[in-house]
Amino acid sequence: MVGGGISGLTAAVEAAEAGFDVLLLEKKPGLGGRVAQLNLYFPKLCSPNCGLEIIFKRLAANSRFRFLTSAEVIAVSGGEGSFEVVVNLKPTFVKENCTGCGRCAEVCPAERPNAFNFGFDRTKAAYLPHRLAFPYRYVIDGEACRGPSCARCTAACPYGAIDLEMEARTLILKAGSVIWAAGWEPYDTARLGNYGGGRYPNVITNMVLERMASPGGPTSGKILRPSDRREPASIAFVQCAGSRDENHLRTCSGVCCLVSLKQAAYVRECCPEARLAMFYIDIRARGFYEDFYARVREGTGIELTKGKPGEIREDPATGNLLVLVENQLNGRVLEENFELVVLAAGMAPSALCAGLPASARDRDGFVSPVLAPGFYAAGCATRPMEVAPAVRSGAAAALRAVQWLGRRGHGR
Amino acid sequence: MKTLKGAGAAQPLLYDCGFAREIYALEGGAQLKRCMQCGVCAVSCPSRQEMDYTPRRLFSLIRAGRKEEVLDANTIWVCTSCCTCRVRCPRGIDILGLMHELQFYYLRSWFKVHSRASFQQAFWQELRERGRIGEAGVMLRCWLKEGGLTGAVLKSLEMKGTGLRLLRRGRLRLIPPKIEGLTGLNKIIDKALAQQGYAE
Amino acid sequence: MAAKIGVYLCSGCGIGEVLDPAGLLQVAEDDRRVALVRESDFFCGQDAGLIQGDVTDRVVDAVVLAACSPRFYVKVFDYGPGLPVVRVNLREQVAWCHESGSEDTQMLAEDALRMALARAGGSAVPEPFRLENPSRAILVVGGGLAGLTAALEAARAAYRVILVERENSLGGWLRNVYRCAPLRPPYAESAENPFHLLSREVESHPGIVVYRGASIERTAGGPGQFDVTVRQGERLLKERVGSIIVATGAGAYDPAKLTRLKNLAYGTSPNIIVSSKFEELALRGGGRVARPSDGREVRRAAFIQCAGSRDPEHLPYCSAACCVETLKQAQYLLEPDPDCTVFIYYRDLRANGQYEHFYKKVQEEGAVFIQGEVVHVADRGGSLSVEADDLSLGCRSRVEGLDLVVLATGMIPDVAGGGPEQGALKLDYRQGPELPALKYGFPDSHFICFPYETRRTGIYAAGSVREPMDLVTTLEDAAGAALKAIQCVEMTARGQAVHPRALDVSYPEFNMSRCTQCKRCTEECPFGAINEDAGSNPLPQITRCRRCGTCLGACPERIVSFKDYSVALISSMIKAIEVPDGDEEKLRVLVFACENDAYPALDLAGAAGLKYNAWVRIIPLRCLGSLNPVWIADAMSRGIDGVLLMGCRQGEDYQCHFINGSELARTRIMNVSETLDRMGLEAGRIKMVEVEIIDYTKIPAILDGFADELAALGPNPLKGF
Amino acid sequence: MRYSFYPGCSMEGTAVAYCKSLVAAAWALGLYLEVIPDWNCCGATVAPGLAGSYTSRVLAARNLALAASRGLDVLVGCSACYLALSGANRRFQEDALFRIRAKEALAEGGLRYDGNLRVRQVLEVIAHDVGLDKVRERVRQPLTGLYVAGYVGCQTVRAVPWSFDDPEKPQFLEKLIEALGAVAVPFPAKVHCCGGSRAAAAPGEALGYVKNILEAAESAGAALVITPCPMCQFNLEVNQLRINQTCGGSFNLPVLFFTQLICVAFGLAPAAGLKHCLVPPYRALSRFRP
Repeated sequence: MVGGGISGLTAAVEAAEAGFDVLLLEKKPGLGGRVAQLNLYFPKLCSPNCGLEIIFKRLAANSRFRFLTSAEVIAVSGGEGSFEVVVNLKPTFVKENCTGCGRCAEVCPAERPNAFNFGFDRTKAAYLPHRLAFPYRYVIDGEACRGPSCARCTAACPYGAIDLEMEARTLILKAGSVIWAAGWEPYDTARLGNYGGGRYPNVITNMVLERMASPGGPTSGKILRPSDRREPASIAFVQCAGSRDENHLRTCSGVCCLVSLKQAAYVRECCPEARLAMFYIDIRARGFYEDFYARVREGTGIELTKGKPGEIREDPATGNLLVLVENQLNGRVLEENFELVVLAAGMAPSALCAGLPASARDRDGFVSPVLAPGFYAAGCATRPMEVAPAVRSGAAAALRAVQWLGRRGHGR
Repeated sequence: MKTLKGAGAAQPLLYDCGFAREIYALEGGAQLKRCMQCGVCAVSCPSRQEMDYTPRRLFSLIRAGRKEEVLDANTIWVCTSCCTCRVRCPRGIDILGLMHELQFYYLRSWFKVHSRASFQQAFWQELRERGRIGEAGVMLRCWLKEGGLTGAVLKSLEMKGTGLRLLRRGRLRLIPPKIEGLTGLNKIIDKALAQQGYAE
Repeated sequence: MAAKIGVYLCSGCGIGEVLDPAGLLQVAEDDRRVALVRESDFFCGQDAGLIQGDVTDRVVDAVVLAACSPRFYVKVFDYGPGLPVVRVNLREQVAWCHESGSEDTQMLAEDALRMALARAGGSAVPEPFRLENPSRAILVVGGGLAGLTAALEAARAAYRVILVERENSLGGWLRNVYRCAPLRPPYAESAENPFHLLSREVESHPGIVVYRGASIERTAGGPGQFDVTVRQGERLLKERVGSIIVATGAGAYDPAKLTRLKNLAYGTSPNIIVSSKFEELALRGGGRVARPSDGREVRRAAFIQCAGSRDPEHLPYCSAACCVETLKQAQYLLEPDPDCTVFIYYRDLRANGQYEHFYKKVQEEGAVFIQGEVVHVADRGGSLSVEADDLSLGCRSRVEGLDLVVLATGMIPDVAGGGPEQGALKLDYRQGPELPALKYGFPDSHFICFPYETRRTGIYAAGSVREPMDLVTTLEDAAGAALKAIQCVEMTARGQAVHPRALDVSYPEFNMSRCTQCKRCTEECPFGAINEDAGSNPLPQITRCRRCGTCLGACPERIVSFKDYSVALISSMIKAIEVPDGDEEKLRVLVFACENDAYPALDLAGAAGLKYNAWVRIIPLRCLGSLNPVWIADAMSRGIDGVLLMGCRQGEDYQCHFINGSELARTRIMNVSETLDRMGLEAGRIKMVEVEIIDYTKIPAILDGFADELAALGPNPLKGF
Repeated sequence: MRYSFYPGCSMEGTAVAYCKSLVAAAWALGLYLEVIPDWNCCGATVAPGLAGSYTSRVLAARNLALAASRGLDVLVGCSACYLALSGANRRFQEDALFRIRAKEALAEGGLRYDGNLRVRQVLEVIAHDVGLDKVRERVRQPLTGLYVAGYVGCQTVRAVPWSFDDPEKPQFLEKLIEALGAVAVPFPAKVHCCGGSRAAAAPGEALGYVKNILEAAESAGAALVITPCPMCQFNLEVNQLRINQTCGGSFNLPVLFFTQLICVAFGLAPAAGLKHCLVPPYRALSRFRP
């Protein structure tokens, strides 16, 4: 299993419970992937941690499941029944016998921007990936750490779990089949110059808003404008920020409409007076999500405007943003002022790994669910999707991966 | 912003795809089919305040076959060729190219000179006659077209200051040279025009 | 029952700095079941061998480990099936969230240890429930795209599959479909209908038995031993299977009801048709579409989206696939003849994901997309017209001279094949013959995180029977369901529970001699695991059981017990709590915490260093649905001042992994409150809150708030009795 | 490094200073330019409306055909020319049908082109082929303390988006200003349209565009404006005077080609063609003249 996000975890847990040995490789120091960063799921407005907790619980008890974190796959070779996977283990400077007591972070003098919160706050160089981290184990950021000359953490750790001399290692693993679930990256909105992405502090992405709204996030769940840490009186959600765009992501990301509606719903809870507006081309609330759309539309008083904003301008004095958009209903060009703009940044496929031939990718950078006999892909690596289909895609890939083993009587 | 004829009135606007097909057949015209009416172009245009219809609206009118409204609108003439719409169009439509193509369509099918086109026509004449453009020559031709001889004289007088300044600073060549291969160039142009099914 | 308990006191991760180990040691030594006590600050690492050694040497037959939360180091402290391990959560729920060195904190830790000892002492070792000859075969109901795919995928993993299809030939909906929307990258070209190939592969697969023209007469038993009676014509066939995939697909919205949408004029002209009819025409004409009235080839057509969908009067939901299906149908006309004129009226064009490419392709082929609401459709002498409030033009618009108008109708669930009333499974279950529905007749599940888990164990829904879905999604959905079915037969064969208590081998046992036939267990089981005999005696079907313990909570006679989870066991834990006498101003609050959400939330509060009062005593429950009201009575009579229930969110967006645990608990405590009232105790001593994991920041407010409420009520008058 | 050079018509007229300074600056940076012999007008953004985009592209392609045999990249200074030539070239390379037809048309004039050349903008060449380090090295007269607004205009960065810079928020010109030792003032109007050829067709209507840009440059504290586009330079400079005349403005903001500024910084002021300026830049540049 390459990737410890929701589809990878699902594939792992389902295959392990079906009786097959699973080894999961995750590039980051913790499992959970992108969903671990989310505040709430749509349409139930429930926390992703509820589902993750059950998955972790099932995996923690399952002797057929093993995993490596900070492990990046650099090559996959061989074929069904005899794959060889080359894995690069990045040094985390903390050994597996870390108990998660946190002494290292208490004494650590160095800091790093917290990538989990998109740099909106800082952690010590020795840090827990996040509150619900699985494994519950500290890691040390090699770039921020002052190295063996400091070593305060080594002295503080009662368990001898810190090894500042740890080096990268390369492993070669054998597998009967491989599932590729490398997931997605939020589209880099700095490329959306006309929206001021990456330039105007109060133009943020939907993922940043998720972190902000999360009780464990950088603002402890408060929605605050980055420029002045003030609660915004008006928020605009700009859809298709990079999606459905020949110049950026050619595909629709499938989820952003619902993400924005969801965000409108929870923002309404904490900012009851704020003006909420959403600018869109089509509201793609397919299936039963239509109910959710109707509920949010009626329950939040969000102003829905059909029209893709052409430009967002900042008033440098106030940090407020002028959104320029043609309202398709009356053809008028609106120039509306907002205190915060949330760009619904689309889903870009994760960066190419050496393990996968470039030819495996389609024009959008996604891969086919069946790459070769024994080599399958799942989740957002195959196409943009929300959590539920990613879970199903994970289960589907797990089935394909165990077919060869099943025919040989494994798992009984 | 113009209001549509018939808009809000009892008579609904009737779709007629013939005109759209003519436009689709223009060079690059088929791109217009891809428009998903998002309106980015409308906001991005620096001339949007002067436009009768935004490009988005214009395209929907073309699709509906509203030839008269489309060609009457100033939209295609106030385009500054700034490329902003083209860079931003999420469907990758060369909107700027379409505007030029619509100008071309207008001039060749309407058989009349649009007052807004005199500059273009002057430019083209100069190009055909010399192979290169001299700013002074083009402007003079343009003014001649717009206002006849008197107009041209008046306009030149009005612009005298600028012109003299430019001349003084060595930035105005009154009689630019002809290129050597002018005949060849014109042959190429004639052929290309013929290929487009259009001869001057 | 354990007689030689080993107690392992960890002082690591700050525990040793907060608590006095002597006190804990004393508690352990006071318990005569304790065989030995060991201390370390590193049982999870360096000293892990100590416990293992004691276990191997059979010095202990149960382990009580007072260290971190049971959520960690599960595998490190796993000594095999015969040896119970009870964890005392001293790290997250004591040391990290209470004052260091305080008397209250120490009392809390000691009570926690006492409760754990009671638990370890009262637990027996569960023996897995193994069927004698479990079936590993998989039944697939429905031979459409989802059913065929599921059958084939399961068979490829070497599982025997029985496929039952109502019609005489396979293919389902796709049999009447000409071509399919794109199935693979670049998602711009329509695909050949895959059903011919699939059905041929299914029919020729040696591992798949296909019953065509057949339906299910009765499904009895449970996972590993479903006894299915299949009717094929006059023949009745018996099959035993291990698990079931329901893939009966969806049907089209009833066109007759469309006639109520007057503006669409359905039924007034033969040339105003629904999309399935259009598909039939295309199939019959090999791609050429002839109009029904006169057989003339269609050259101008309009497609109208959301005919009945996204309409509170008809189908409030969106049917997910129609927009893309319409794109495909427009192509039928445009591809062979680019001069055809096609108008597509839509509200939001829902070509999600990579279908955006297909949308663009059909645009390029010349379809005219009109966003807006259709005002009316009319047929004047064979020439149709459509009038709409046209959003892109900003006014009313009209299209005339159309040959055909196609209405894109939505999907409705087709659980039965012939409509929901007919039934597909005919389950011989006390709680009804079909999969319980959540909304709109589609089967209920945790559709975000655990979409396959229906409310009937071992029966998995796949494809558009569960929700409207497109073909690409269906293909994956079916493969995933096949894995779940395989997993279920394997886990059942091992005697393990399936999701969410996967791997659990305990199961409920019924002491039938004391049963009063009150039927509460059979009614309340969320998974329909308990049938009844003619005399209303419960007939538990263990392989259907998810081990939530709802039956245990429901039974007033306390006849339901798991080996390691029973009414008596939890009661003994409650009794292990030392309640100070009434004159001391120390409240005691008993917290029943759902182990899935509330318990981790309490852990997180500790990990975040949040502080709350040390009067709480926490007992995790498998589910609040397993709460037996007796425990509340026990607590009250012990002098405990209040009981707090922490459970999951209820209602339409419920989060309970066992469907309705919190709801059941709420009903039960309402009944208890009346009893309390009679006893002269305030109803306010019992409270229920909904807590999600992420609500951990609210934990102190909840617990301290409840303590304040109790303080206002004064001490439990029963204290000291 | 050698390039075929396409000057374009303005470089013979209103933008003569661009031509002079470009050649001098290029030479100093080791770029050797060979003017395409007998080049013709590219058609700019005007010919397409009159003769159709197809004909217009063919006529632009004549220049590429003239340069084809040398196989060198075609360097273009004028943004409108760059738009026209790169557009025509792209068609040659990507559109088979266009290529066949256009070759036919070119053959009428005895010419042939297969799409083998690259069309390059001067700034792009400086960014990719030269590099700012080399520019920095070559500076003899650092423009310390000179506040410059880098007006990029439209077509330079938008003709071929992302070829060397972000089409929405270009940075390169500012980096170049800094490389010359000057201060690039924050200039939000740097990609706002100057009105383009509308300034010629309908002069009155175009004044507004220019006014906003000039005001933005002034309020940013710029002592002068530089641009890579002849049309922008012309509009900004000439209309500045017209605004002063007709609307009572008091703008006095020199508008130079960026190559002129390079020449000054390189100590090649005589070659910068400053004498062609209508708004004299001498006061702003007085400190930097040898």
